[in-house]
Amino acid sequence: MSFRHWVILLPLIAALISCSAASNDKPGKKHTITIAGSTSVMPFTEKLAEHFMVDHKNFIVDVQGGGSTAGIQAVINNTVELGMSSRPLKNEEKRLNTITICYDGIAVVVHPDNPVGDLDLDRIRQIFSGRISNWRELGWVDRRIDAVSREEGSGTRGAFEDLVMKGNEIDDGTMVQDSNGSVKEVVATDPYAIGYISMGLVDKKVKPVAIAHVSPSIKTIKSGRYKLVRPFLYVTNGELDTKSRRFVDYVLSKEGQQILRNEGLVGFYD
Amino acid sequence: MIDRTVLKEHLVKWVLVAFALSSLLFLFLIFIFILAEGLPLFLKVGLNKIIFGMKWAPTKGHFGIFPMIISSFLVTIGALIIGAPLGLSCAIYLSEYAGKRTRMLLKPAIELLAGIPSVVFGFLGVIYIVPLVRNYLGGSGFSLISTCLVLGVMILPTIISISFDALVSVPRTYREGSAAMGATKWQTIYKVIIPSAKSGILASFILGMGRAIGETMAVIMIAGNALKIPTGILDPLRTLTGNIALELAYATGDHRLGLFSTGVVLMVIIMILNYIANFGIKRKIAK
Amino acid sequence: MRINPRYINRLVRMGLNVQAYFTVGILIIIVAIIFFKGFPHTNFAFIFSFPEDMGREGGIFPSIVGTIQLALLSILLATPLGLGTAIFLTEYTKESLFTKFIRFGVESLAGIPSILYGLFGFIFFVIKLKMGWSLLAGVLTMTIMILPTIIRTSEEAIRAVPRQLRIVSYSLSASKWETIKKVVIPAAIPGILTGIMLSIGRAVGETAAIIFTMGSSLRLPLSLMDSGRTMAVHFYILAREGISMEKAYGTAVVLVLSILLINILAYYIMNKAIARYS
Amino acid sequence: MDTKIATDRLRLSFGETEVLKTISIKVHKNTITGFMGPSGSGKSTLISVINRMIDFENNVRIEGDATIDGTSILDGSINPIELRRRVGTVFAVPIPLPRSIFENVAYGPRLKGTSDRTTLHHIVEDSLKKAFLWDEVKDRLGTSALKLSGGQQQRLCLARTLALKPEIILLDEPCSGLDPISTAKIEDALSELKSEYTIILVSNNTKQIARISDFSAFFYLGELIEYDTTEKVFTAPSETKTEDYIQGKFG
Repeated sequence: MSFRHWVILLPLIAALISCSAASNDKPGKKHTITIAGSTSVMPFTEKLAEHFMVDHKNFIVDVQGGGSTAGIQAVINNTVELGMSSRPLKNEEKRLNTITICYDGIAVVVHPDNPVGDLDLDRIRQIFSGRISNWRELGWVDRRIDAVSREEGSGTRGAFEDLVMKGNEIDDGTMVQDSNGSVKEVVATDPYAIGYISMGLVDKKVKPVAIAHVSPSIKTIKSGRYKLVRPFLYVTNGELDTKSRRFVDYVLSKEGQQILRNEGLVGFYD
Repeated sequence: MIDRTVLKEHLVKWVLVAFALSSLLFLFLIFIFILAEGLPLFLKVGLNKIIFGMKWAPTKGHFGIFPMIISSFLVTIGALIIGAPLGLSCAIYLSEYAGKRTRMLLKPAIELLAGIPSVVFGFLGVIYIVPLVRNYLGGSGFSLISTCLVLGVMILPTIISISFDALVSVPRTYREGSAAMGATKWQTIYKVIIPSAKSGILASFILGMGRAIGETMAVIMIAGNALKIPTGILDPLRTLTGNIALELAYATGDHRLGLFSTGVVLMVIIMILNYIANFGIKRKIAK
Repeated sequence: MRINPRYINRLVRMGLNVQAYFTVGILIIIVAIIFFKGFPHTNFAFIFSFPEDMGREGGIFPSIVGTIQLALLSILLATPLGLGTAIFLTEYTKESLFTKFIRFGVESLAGIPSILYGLFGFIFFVIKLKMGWSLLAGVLTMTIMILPTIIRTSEEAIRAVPRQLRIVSYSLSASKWETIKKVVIPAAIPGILTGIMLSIGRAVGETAAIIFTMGSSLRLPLSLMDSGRTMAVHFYILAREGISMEKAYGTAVVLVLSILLINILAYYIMNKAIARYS
Repeated sequence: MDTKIATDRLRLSFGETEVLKTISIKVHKNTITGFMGPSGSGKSTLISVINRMIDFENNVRIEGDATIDGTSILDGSINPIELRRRVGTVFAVPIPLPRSIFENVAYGPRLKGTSDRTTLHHIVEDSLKKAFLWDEVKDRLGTSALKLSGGQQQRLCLARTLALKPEIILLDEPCSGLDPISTAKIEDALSELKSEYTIILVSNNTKQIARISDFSAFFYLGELIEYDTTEKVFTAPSETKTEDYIQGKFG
């Protein structure tokens, strides 16, 4: 065989090997559960899946992002078994089943160096609608406020609009990022930024702001004093099939809920 | 025996026809699909309200993308302001001043720059350019100026390699003729070489613009993606490409159609630029 | 006041020098930053182990495999299609309005931003054809994306083959296809290969079109219907979500190194081709 | 003598321009026939009808007929590929294919389906010997044909044509770019070959035609002016144009 033939054949062989690896996997024995949707719910579902697969060796849980809407869409199309949503279903989606797995607080976050530590909902509303645009108005330096929001259609944004904006529009000059992680990253690097993210993602890189003297925490959410809370949902088309039921049962079990609690979320039973 | 070769020829021809048709089908599918998904909204909402509309809130029925069109052009022109002089001087240096060995070393090095994935540029922009702008110029750093700086670097390889080709293809006799009349090297370049390579240089700028206007991931990392038309170089902004990439995953119904309309506008702009660069200008060179 | 033109000449020369080296300096700085920051985190284990905790720990093995799968499969699809189209356009059609139309289409599509391919691929393959985020949807999208490049480079390479070679082959009783197979394609192969290498580079470096079609699952894609991440997507997510800067730099090193390698290979092939015909 | 190739009132035009004006000629078997005439006389076009390479030109209109062994070669049922196995061609400029010497010569036989290595080797050796090239290249059959000198390349092209085992060999000014020594070698080869083949030699070089051809035809502006034995044409031409051409008054 000449060199030319090899040039053509080698990639072919390599590709075949890499693809046929699947068939060596005894597909009959493995159950694959595909989950897609909200990028807010995704990291926690991934954690759950990692733990789940340790105990359930014959299961593969495939977790993908895409956003609440795309996840719900995928459930309707039956391309995934479970959808993840960080917003309540819209009217036309109501025929789907929902399973609340936990509750998540939305934390308003600023840079750790920012001395502003307490705002009320009104102030936050004014910041995001552009009526307050300088940190001096909040008792800090004379510097423009770099507000960061999520993109149109995001579940977190939807919840934030419902819970905080209450009919006021988010200003067009507000920066927009397309995931919790990137909002956090902007706030973590820009000392003059303010944004809102899922409470479970808050760590030492950003500082959560107390809202009317109530800091976001599992305790304040449980007691009902912290108001920026939304449910995390799994969505299915009709009844759960047996393999997905195994996973959902695990998520709602003591062990699963403890994992979510460790991540800073509020359990379904709390 | 004869019949077999004739048969084989026909078979091959039809296989090739099938290949050509399916790849053309593939290619036109994307054109037609984007148009088919994007145009209905223009009819429903109105061309004016989309192209000249100031408000983008697709879940509430506003589909104005005027600010993004303006922002796309702003970053593109900004990138050109940074990239064009640098790129052109680099091309002039390479074609007129550099020795053969320098050229052999620099040309591929610059072409390698074109191969570095745009996300890497975006990432370095976020890590180095954005804080620099924030600390020394003010604002959040996610801004027009940061975006232009990064895009300006990203379009350098395009500008350099295409204008280099244009400069090199200027006939030697022009240079010799000019030198024979006592012109210095710079006078020759300025008065003879650049004018005769003008079309190629212009094409390189336009193709560079095409690359800048089409860039997506690097831009959403750096631009801040605010919906307003920026009023200063430190304001954040959202481009047409950024709009699609940010909202695609979440969009349904009219919102999704709105993104396709954004895509249609983007496609039209790019095609006009390509047409100018490839057909308008190349034809001039041919003359 | 008139300044001596010789003086201007020297000044310009200096200015151009500075700008040229400044430009090259940018390249060196970019590569240097990535390598300095990334090399300490790049080692054998990093390349061959699986990511843990969303990529905060562990390696990038699945994304390397995903990248290779995506690039190879889309090249395998796009090369015959693109080469076949190029052969058809150059050898089987006469220059007409139809071919001009096709060429304009191919030319325009070559310049279309990748996000539009992502938009198309996501709605068409992922949603309308119900493929979901999958290697298949990614490969198909990438195939369409690199097709114009392959068609254009192959067409140019085939056109550059001297007409006399074809005539000689015909005179020796070769049929059209035999001539194409035995004379035209072998003579054009360096140009065709360069196009293929460029396309591989594009597939490896692409993010916008891939993230919406192949998805971003961290698992090793084992079948065409599995979702997966390429290195570029993995890097994008690590960097943008601030998951781990060390791992992001490490991924960038592997990514940039592979792109450099592909480019150097393409350059080498091209030079060989030039040497062969001059 | 047997007629190998014949044309009957053959007319050919490219678009509006008539290149061949009613040509009728009979070429005899196992002879060398020289076609001469100034450029634009139509001699090269005529041979491109015989090997059907004319198929690759655009806007061609042909009337009349051309036959080999009495069978029409312009008929639609004729397979031009099959025909070109019977009619070999050597062009003015030597154009080796960009592959080895061996593979250049083996190109035709391989196309016919011969793939056995020893058979191929025999054909290659035989053809190269007939073209007077074997001794010069026998030790480097694997090297690129592009490395040969111009004269060697032209003999390689001749060998490549011989390897097809044709009945007819058409040579279109094969020595126009060659030095006298290479020319002599090719002429020697041709003289040896005529016992097996029917050869048409197109040339502007009247001395060469006189040296090696048995019959000579003189073309001028698409017309066949004179056709007879070489001896007759060169010693007692019946047309003044022929005489002027042979004496170098134009051309």
